[in-house]
Amino acid sequence: MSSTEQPVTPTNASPDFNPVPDFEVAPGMQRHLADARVNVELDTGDMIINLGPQHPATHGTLRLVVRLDGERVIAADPVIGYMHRGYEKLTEFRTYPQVTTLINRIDWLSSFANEVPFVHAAEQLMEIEAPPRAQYIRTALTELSRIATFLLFLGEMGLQVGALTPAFYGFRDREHVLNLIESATGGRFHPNFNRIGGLKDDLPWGWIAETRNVMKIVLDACDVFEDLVLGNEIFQARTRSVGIIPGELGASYGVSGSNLRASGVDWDLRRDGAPYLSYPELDFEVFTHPDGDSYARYWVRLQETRESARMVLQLLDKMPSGPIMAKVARIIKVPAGESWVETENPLGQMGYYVVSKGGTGPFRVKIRSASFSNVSILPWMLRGVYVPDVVTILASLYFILGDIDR
Amino acid sequence: MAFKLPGLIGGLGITFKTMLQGAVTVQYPHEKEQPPARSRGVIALHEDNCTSCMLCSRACPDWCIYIEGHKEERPARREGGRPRAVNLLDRFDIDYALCMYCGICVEVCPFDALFWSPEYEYSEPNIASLLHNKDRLGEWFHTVPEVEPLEVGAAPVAKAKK
Amino acid sequence: MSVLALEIGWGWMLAFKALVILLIVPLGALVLGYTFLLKMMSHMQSRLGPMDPGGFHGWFQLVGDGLKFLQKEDIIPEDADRRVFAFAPVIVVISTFLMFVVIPIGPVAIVANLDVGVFYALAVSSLSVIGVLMAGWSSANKFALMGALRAAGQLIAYELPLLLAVVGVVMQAGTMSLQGIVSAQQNGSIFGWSGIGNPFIFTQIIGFLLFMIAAQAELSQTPFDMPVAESELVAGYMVEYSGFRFLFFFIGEFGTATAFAALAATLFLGGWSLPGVHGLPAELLGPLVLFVKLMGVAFLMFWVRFTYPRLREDQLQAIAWKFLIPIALANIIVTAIIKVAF
Amino acid sequence: MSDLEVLTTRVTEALGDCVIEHAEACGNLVLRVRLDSWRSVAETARNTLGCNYLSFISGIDWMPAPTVGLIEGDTSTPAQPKEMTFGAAGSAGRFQVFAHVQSTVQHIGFTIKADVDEAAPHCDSWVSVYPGADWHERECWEMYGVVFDGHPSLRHLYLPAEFEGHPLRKDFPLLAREVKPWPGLTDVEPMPGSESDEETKDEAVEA
Repeated sequence: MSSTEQPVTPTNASPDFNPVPDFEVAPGMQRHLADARVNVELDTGDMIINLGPQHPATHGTLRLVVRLDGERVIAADPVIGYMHRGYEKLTEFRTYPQVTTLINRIDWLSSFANEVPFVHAAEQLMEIEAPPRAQYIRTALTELSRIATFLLFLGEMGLQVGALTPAFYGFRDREHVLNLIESATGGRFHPNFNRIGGLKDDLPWGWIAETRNVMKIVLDACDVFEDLVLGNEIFQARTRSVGIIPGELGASYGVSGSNLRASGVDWDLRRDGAPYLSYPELDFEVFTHPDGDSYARYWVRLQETRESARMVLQLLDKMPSGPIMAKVARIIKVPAGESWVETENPLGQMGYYVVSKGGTGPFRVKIRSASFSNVSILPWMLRGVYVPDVVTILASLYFILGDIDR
Repeated sequence: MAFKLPGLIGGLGITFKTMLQGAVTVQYPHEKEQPPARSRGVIALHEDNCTSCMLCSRACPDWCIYIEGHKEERPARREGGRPRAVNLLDRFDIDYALCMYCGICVEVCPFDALFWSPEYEYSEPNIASLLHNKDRLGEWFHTVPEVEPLEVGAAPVAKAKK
Repeated sequence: MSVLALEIGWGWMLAFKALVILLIVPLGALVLGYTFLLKMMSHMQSRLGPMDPGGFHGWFQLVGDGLKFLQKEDIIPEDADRRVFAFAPVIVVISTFLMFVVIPIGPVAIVANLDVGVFYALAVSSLSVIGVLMAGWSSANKFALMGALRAAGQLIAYELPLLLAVVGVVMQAGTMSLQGIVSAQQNGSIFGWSGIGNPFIFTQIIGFLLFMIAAQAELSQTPFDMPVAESELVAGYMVEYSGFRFLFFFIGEFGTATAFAALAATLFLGGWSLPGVHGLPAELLGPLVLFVKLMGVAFLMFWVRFTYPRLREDQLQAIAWKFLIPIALANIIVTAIIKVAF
Repeated sequence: MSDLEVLTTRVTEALGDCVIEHAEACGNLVLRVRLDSWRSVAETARNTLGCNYLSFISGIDWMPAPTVGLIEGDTSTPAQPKEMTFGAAGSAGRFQVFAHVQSTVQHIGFTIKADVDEAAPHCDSWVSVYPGADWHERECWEMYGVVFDGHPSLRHLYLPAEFEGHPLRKDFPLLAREVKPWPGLTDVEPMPGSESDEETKDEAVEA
């Protein structure tokens, strides 16, 4: 079924699989209460189990210390830091051009989108602006990296709830997008393509035509995922009303991006934030879903993938000609000052608070990464869910360990 | 019951269709993909152009380029001119175990001595072998592709660089 | 075989039969594993799977894997209950071997034509869960324990629909002997037309679907693979197993899949029989016919396995008790009414 | 009146005398508030100004790094001024905590800073106002040593429990830059662009 016409609220979601009692309790806690009554009689000892740091559901090195009663989670405590590389410290020992190399590795699935806010912050401090063509190319590549990230999510989520095949489709279709990014920037995962004041290079010959073709593939892939995963009743049973984030609570935890929009908060920095890149000139829709459950998060990301593909097509049509680099001194010195730039990255709000003291490198860079805050809501979300739901929730939150640990 | 057949049956249809379509993978050792010309595979050194000016080594965020050079007296170019001092390269090593493939060294080189090559087959069983010396780096030079044309609308290349 | 039996006597015959079964299980596991796990899944996922070992499409891959497993060090966790840990995979494999005892591959080619063949096969198949429980408990691993408990819960829920789904067939055939069920299908007719005999899949389509769903759960294949559940429990009860003990589990898994596919083919598709083929030709063609039917059924099983996501444990129980069992009961009642009416 | 000025008036009026100083930094409103009002500022920001979204809480150490730019001719580390200077909205001392709050409805946001004591940095916790402050404060505590009073469990977030020191303080050395000699130091060739540069290039082409 398509959720556009018939949004499912937590109380009427899939009654057969998740019997929801009538009385009002905090969302996500209904089953917990219902089971609690049974468990008074069948009291069993708790079991503490480590999900991670090596566990297939944690995308890397997230560790969840979970206290279980049977299959039900009583409390969960995420332990992070297994991949902490200290980028905030390292940036203080690097010059501005060197920093973009580092921040490529924060969220390695959408590296290009990581570079943009940092470069933008430096440009703000230097009071220069990249030429329009550079802005368009930046926007196109940002959206491409969003598509690449989300295509992987759309497949990966299937894998986490047990379907093997969608994951391969995700990788297969993402490959086309990565090829595009590689042919333009030279790096599949770590483009390092942004320069302060513009871009390293212009696009190679034939790139625009190739991108048009790939966008068709992407749109087809979205249809496949809609039929294969989203439309699958088992998938719906596994994700509906699992891991509900109430919008207001999510916001106060700092949950952002698609996760927050899936909770009905209509907030997209591309549209609502300080104008950046070419987004003000684009015509696009922001998708929200009222449920806030795992299904809603999948749905929102699926729609956003489609929307991003449409945005890339728009950008290609409007692509202006001209230079791609503003006039910048060869040795970059950024005047003293502070700058805060936030962008809507695939995973959520990515922000850099750059403090400069006028040198060739930043004095302090506060990296506000999306996954860090997205994951910080886990202890709240995981209370009272079943072990399989833990996996569903982790998958649907969609975090990158590099983005949590920095 | 929540089971409506279309979703489940539709999924089966997709996998069946894919099964008949054939694979998209490349059987690696038998066939190889050609990476795009811009692909940052390995750094090639054109030794004749290098003046051991240390710029790349200094710009490297990882400190993975090691250069040593010495000056040598050469006879004057013109009759009666003073003898010149020429920088000769003794050592030019890139430690690919440390390299982050950012390309800053290639960009910063003022004498066109460093190039990117899309070659990627140089994995080693021993981490120390990833330190490529100047001869090894020089071998990559013949794999450096031609500069490819730019997309419509690109500004004419104003910079003389590359 | 019947010709042979006259010449070589009873004792040798038994040995021969035992040898056949000993071969059939690993061979079945190999063939199913290669065809479906390696090749069909790969192609469904837009890739080719192993291509090099053995030359032709990597046919040797699984044999090579098996040999590799045999060479590996036998690792038993320190805290494990060693004897139980070592014995568990054997039980799983034994249950698979025992299932083949009653599956006929020709008019005479059957190890033991029991009068309660169906009952025996299904009863023996559930033995494997004891092995799984032993494996999970003795591993001294929480993931394994959870996987084993899930497997036990799943078995209890799905043994019933599995049996009930077969009852319709048994009623229609009037016998619980698998040989009897096959000949009932071979010699039956659909509304007087006996061109293809009377495979019970037509009259017992509901029973067939129920049997396939329940078999999927018995085999802990997706969408009911919670005991293994890679993304949750890593590998469930198998998590501590490696080397040849893991090989046993692998053979058990795919051997049981072969057995269930053969059972389904026998119960619903007429087994080894081709309509109108009797005597020696049937004896010779039988194994081949059964193999083709078995592969067809297995294709269905694995197709579902590679397409669907996994259900949750409580959802699985809900499906079994609220959905499959009532339908199975209704199916029995309808079959009974029709049987009496006609 | 620009949007930023409207926001500035609104915020400063709502916060009243909690604000010591406010400044604009690249289109972003930066406020310095009194340390004792740190909690109440958050409450006002959330309840009165409608900033329901917590972007981050972090700290900053204004001391110039003693290890940066020490070696003469070393361009590997970026040049920094040697004396302590402060950023937007000023600071009273070495350490500051700063946070960014936003509204998902009105699409506004601003940065709040507060000066904390250098010897024993203390600060009120925001966890009761923004539950998401939990991890940010744990991070800030381990990186800067700022103790957040009222935090439910101030323990290490990234680093192992027995870790000593506060890595993001400027006097904490970056070992990676100290144990290995800088490979760029071995030669002293003139830099391109300097007077002898052209000559060098000439020779290079010929060589």
